[in-house]
Amino acid sequence: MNEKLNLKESTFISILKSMIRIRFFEENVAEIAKRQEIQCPVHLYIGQEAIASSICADLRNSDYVYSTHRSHGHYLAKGGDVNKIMAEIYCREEGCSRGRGGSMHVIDRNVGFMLSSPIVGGSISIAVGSALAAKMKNKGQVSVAFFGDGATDEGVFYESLNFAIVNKLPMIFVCENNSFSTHLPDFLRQSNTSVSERVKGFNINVDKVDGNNPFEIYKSVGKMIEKARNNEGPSLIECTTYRWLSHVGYWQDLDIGYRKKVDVEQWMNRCPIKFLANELIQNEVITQDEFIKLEEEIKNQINNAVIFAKNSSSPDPIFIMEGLYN
Amino acid sequence: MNEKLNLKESTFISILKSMIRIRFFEENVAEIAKRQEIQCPVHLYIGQEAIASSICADLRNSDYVYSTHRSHGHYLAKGGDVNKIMAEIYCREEGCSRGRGGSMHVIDRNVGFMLSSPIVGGSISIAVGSALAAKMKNKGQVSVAFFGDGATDEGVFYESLNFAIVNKLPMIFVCENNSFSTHLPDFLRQSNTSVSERVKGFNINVDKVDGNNPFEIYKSVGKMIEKARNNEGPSLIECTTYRWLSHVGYWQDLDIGYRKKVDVEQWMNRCPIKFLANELIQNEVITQDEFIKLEEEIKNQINNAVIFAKNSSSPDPIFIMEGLYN
Amino acid sequence: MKKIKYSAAINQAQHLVMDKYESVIQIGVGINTPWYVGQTMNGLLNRYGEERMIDTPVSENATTGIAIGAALSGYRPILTFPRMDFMYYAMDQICNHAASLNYSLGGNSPVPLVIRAIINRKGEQAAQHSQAIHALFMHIPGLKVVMPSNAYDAKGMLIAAVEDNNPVIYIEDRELYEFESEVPEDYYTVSLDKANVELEGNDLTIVSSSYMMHQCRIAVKALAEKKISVDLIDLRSIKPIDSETILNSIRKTGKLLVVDGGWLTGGVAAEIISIVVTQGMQYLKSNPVRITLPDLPAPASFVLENAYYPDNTKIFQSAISLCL
Amino acid sequence: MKKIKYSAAINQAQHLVMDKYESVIQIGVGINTPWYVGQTMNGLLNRYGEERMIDTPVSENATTGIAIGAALSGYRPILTFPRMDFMYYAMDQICNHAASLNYSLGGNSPVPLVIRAIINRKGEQAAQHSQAIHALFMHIPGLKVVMPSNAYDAKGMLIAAVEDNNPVIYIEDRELYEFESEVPEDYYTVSLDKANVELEGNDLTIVSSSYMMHQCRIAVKALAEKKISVDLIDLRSIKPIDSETILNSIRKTGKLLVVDGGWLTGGVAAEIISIVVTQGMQYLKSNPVRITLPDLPAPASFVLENAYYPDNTKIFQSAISLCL
Ligand SMILES: Cc1ncc(C[n+]2csc(CCOP(=O)(O)OP(=O)(O)O)c2C)c(N)n1
Ligand SMILES: Cc1ncc(C[n+]2csc(CCOP(=O)(O)OP(=O)(O)O)c2C)c(N)n1
Ligand SMILES: [Mg+2]
Ligand SMILES: [Mg+2]
Repeated sequence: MNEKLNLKESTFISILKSMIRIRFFEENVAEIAKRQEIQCPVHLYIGQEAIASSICADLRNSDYVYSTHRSHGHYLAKGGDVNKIMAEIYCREEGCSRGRGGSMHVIDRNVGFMLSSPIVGGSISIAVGSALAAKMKNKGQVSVAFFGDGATDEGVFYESLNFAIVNKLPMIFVCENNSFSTHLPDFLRQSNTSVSERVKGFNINVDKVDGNNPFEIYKSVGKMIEKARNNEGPSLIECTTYRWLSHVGYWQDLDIGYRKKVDVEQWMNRCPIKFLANELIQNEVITQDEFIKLEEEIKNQINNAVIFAKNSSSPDPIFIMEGLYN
Repeated sequence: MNEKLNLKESTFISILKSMIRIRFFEENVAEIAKRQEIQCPVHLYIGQEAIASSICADLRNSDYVYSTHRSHGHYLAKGGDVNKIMAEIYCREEGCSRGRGGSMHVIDRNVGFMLSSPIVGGSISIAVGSALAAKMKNKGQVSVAFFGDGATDEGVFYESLNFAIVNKLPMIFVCENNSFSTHLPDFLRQSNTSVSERVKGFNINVDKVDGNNPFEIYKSVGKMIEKARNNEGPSLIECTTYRWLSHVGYWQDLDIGYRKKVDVEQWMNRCPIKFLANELIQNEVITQDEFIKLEEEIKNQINNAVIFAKNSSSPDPIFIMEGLYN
Repeated sequence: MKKIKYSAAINQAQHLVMDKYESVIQIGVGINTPWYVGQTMNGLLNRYGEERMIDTPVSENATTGIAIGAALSGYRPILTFPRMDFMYYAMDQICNHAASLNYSLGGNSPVPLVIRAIINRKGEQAAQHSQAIHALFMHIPGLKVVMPSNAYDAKGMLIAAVEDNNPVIYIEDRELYEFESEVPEDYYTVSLDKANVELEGNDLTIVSSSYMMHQCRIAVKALAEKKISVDLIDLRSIKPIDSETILNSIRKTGKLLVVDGGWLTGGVAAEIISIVVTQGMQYLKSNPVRITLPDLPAPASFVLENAYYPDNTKIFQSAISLCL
Repeated sequence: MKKIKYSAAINQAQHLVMDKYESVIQIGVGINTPWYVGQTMNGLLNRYGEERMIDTPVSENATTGIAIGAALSGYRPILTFPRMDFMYYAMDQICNHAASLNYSLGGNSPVPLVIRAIINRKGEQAAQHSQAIHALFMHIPGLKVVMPSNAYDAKGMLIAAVEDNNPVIYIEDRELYEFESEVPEDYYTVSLDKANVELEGNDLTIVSSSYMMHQCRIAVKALAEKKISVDLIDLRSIKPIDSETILNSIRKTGKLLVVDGGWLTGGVAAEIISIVVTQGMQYLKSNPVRITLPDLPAPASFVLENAYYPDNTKIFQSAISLCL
């Protein structure tokens, strides 16, 4: 226990590791996309790493996690296999979905990462179904749905919310509010741009936190997880954040005119990794050297994942029908 | 202007007339359904007459109204042709929808009654489309969607609400909260049984009124209509009420066990027609004799409508395809 | 063997699977009231309680996703739509998710979900409350779609659907609920991919399913009196389709009449005919014929309904012309 | 005449109708960004402003209802779905409402709505971002469904669709956007219910539409070298289907190959074949053949995609076998 931070040290080292892993992973994916080594569209998570990493920090392998088109960060944070997701982005047979799904359809059931759906709002209700299952099994599992602010424009979000509350399900709704649905800013789409305020009338436990601050997120979701495990019903956490890159792909879409360079820069100054690393170093949880070593280790891991992916085989068209039925 | 009531007399006489017309109409439909003169399923409005009548009192023919499976009251209150809707319930060629639609698909575009949809939540977004049109035409029209508490369980309700607010449309959402979605009471379905409270976070002007009290409804919706006509955006009015008869059909489904006899009786004691008639008589807006005469007149009108409907012809199967395309 | 109603057979099947598998749960709008589902749910709520019999708000889209999520998490949900018309709200979950998840995720995420979809034809209920849209689901890869025509199959196929690891759209027609046939009391399954040659004959093959089978049976009796003997094939499953059984029959009779309760264009009848002529047109002695609904939303008036819904007379007449 | 791209033709059509009719408005997710709709919306926002170019939240269901409501209230909206896959969310409004409202309401409530539905095939986008589900809409009475294959038709049919008083599903394939053909600059319409005999020949009839027409054109050239002359029919509309044009061709060639970009079972190819054999099987000299996608969700890997999407080689080979 670090007294100044008043939080478990090991946890925050894990969160830091997770964030760095996601950052390097995504930077690598950006590289290979730029080099056109992959065709598969990729929605990168850079800038939002604190959210997945802090939310998943205390989740168990038996807990369920559901994700979206922007899936890589959630997958890695939940402990998904870095080789298998990299191979999937390359659409290879050794990929987590055998090359059938690509970046937007990833899975690692060993660690409770159930699926990602590229249909906006598509996985929220499915996550609630896992929460229903969890409640029936009564073994303290929780189900977590990650989704963006855009997904709250789909009616199914409200249906799902209502059902989870009425049935007091062990469900955590995690809204990553980066204020954009592709090119469209929140105020052009939403009557109340704060999701947590908008849904207060549903009588659900909500919190709104700085999505670039792992301490805030971790603390808030911790209470929610406890509530859920104690059969005290669902919660919604709204994490305000920003995506650094374009909606899809590796570039920094400043040319299209929907967002300003200064906004991006301001948010980049609020880099969640730098923030957490500084805090941990200043509070002597880790040293600068340890941090650098940690980065090296993870860099290696990601490089190896790329090698793994490239060495993986392409799916054999003879088996194209495999997996249609079970 | 009646001083005691502080409201326009003629308006409330009109509202009373409208309520009586709906009541007699529905009682007649119940009769013919009981006698199996019609096969078409009917969802009767008895008990809820104050809502449609008060909401529509100051609407113009150029204003749009949209309705649900429980359509008759809305249709008549907006000034729809009583003969044509009766003939439609009989599924006759002279019916407002030429016998193609029946009770749940009624229309009278001359008075701005656009359509009813038996799909729960099905007409709300369409109504918002008319509000969008109204805003673009900029002639002070408003669009009104009637719907039940059950319809707020459909996600499309929230999508529609959000769009109307973001675009500041001249739209009035009228939720008739009779606490039931067929057999299922609100508390088994909804995390917050008050619709107006549930949606407050959307930043919409809301009000909750006694749906059996025409004075309250009229006053509240009057302000909403004014706002809408002045381009000040949409509102939602929640009217608490109760349906006296079964969800569908003419009987009083007390046997099925989903509601108690005492509840029905209590609500019947709060009959909106008796209430308004008493108020108007006591405040000397009308006399008892005038009231009785009024009832007679309307009874006649309805009887004539039944005669009209029965004398109408059945659609000719030769023309069955007519109306498929326009 | 005891004769029981089609609706009772569905009820029996559900009692048996809920008894046998703790993992079977039920969910849907109105599943706990006879208003929506006739007698098919009798006794289930009392016996298995609200935890396993979840009557939902009208949130078809989320409810379907919830059923999928439960299916991915160890349960075998039965999701009921009291009318097929309401399924449009849930198409994203049915077609984008339930149908393709397992494939997109590499084959190890089975969705053992049964969707009971009920057709409500006639009764002056009009376009939005009368639809038979089974052909839409037939088009979606990853789904199985069955539509039993009698109590025996209704029971056996529902049990098989629950035991299957894939999403199965199980289609009932309310018009069938009162029809009786012999049904064993015990647990049995009927395969989800085999058509049934209900009657054998030599002059004509009639292929049909669900409620239209009932109309076909009447027509076939009348045809027998005219000395026309019919191979009457009950499809039972429209995805996958048992092509072999149909082609075998065509080889024998050389004539094909397809009777389907849905719309004409892009319907089941078109698919059956296509299968036959792409694989065995040489066996056909005359143009195949399809009897379906016209391409028209259901009208309300029963006078129009009578013109809209094809019946045994129409089948009889078509068969006669085909065999002349 | 100038050659322009398919996407430019759509763009031109939209400028012309928005210019001519104040009542034309546009609505949909992403209509004001080239990310979603390529170059098809160029200049429209600048010229007609946000009031007539409404970029919406991802609320496909409500947005469709809103477009219907505007259509009922004097406007002629064009509603765009940047991917057909997203239409599942809006099926209730498309199928339960837009399609049948006019009929259910007695015939005086036209819904002059155009739905631009864009197919995005290939690119390792996988099952939920690659669908071509035109066959689903073909099945729904009250809709018109068109899928132009070239820039000329794309422009003329979009204008005709906007002028039509019924809901028209106007299907584009992004693969076509870059293809050029000669297109007059002025305002013209192409009928929504006529197929186009793009090439005349005697040995074989090929019926196709949209992007698959492009593959057929390549195959037909190769076939010509093998002295096989093809009647190449571009369906253009799949609801209604121009049966007469197809049957006329079959009378001449006696052979039928249908090439469709959707799934096999219950698809457009089945319908075309059914129309031909129920009305004129006698003209066919051999079993008709269909080339479609297999009954499988789209895989991601481009290696699998190459096996999944049929191309001109497959068409060529099928045609050769048919004509041997
Ligand atoms: C049903 C549906 N409509 C539209 C899209 C296109 N689309 C992909 S991502 C996206 C925006 C999502 O925004 P948000 O949920 O906030 O997630 P973010 O991209 O910001 O992480 C849209 C509209 C889609 N994938 N699915
Ligand atoms: C999409 C859909 N699902 C289910 C139904 C069946 N249904 C008809 S009315 C109704 C309840 C509606 O309740 P509410 O909106 O409160 O209206 P009320 O009947 O109380 O007037 C239901 C579930 C339907 N018509 N449409
Ligand atoms: Mg966002
Ligand atoms: Mg209600």
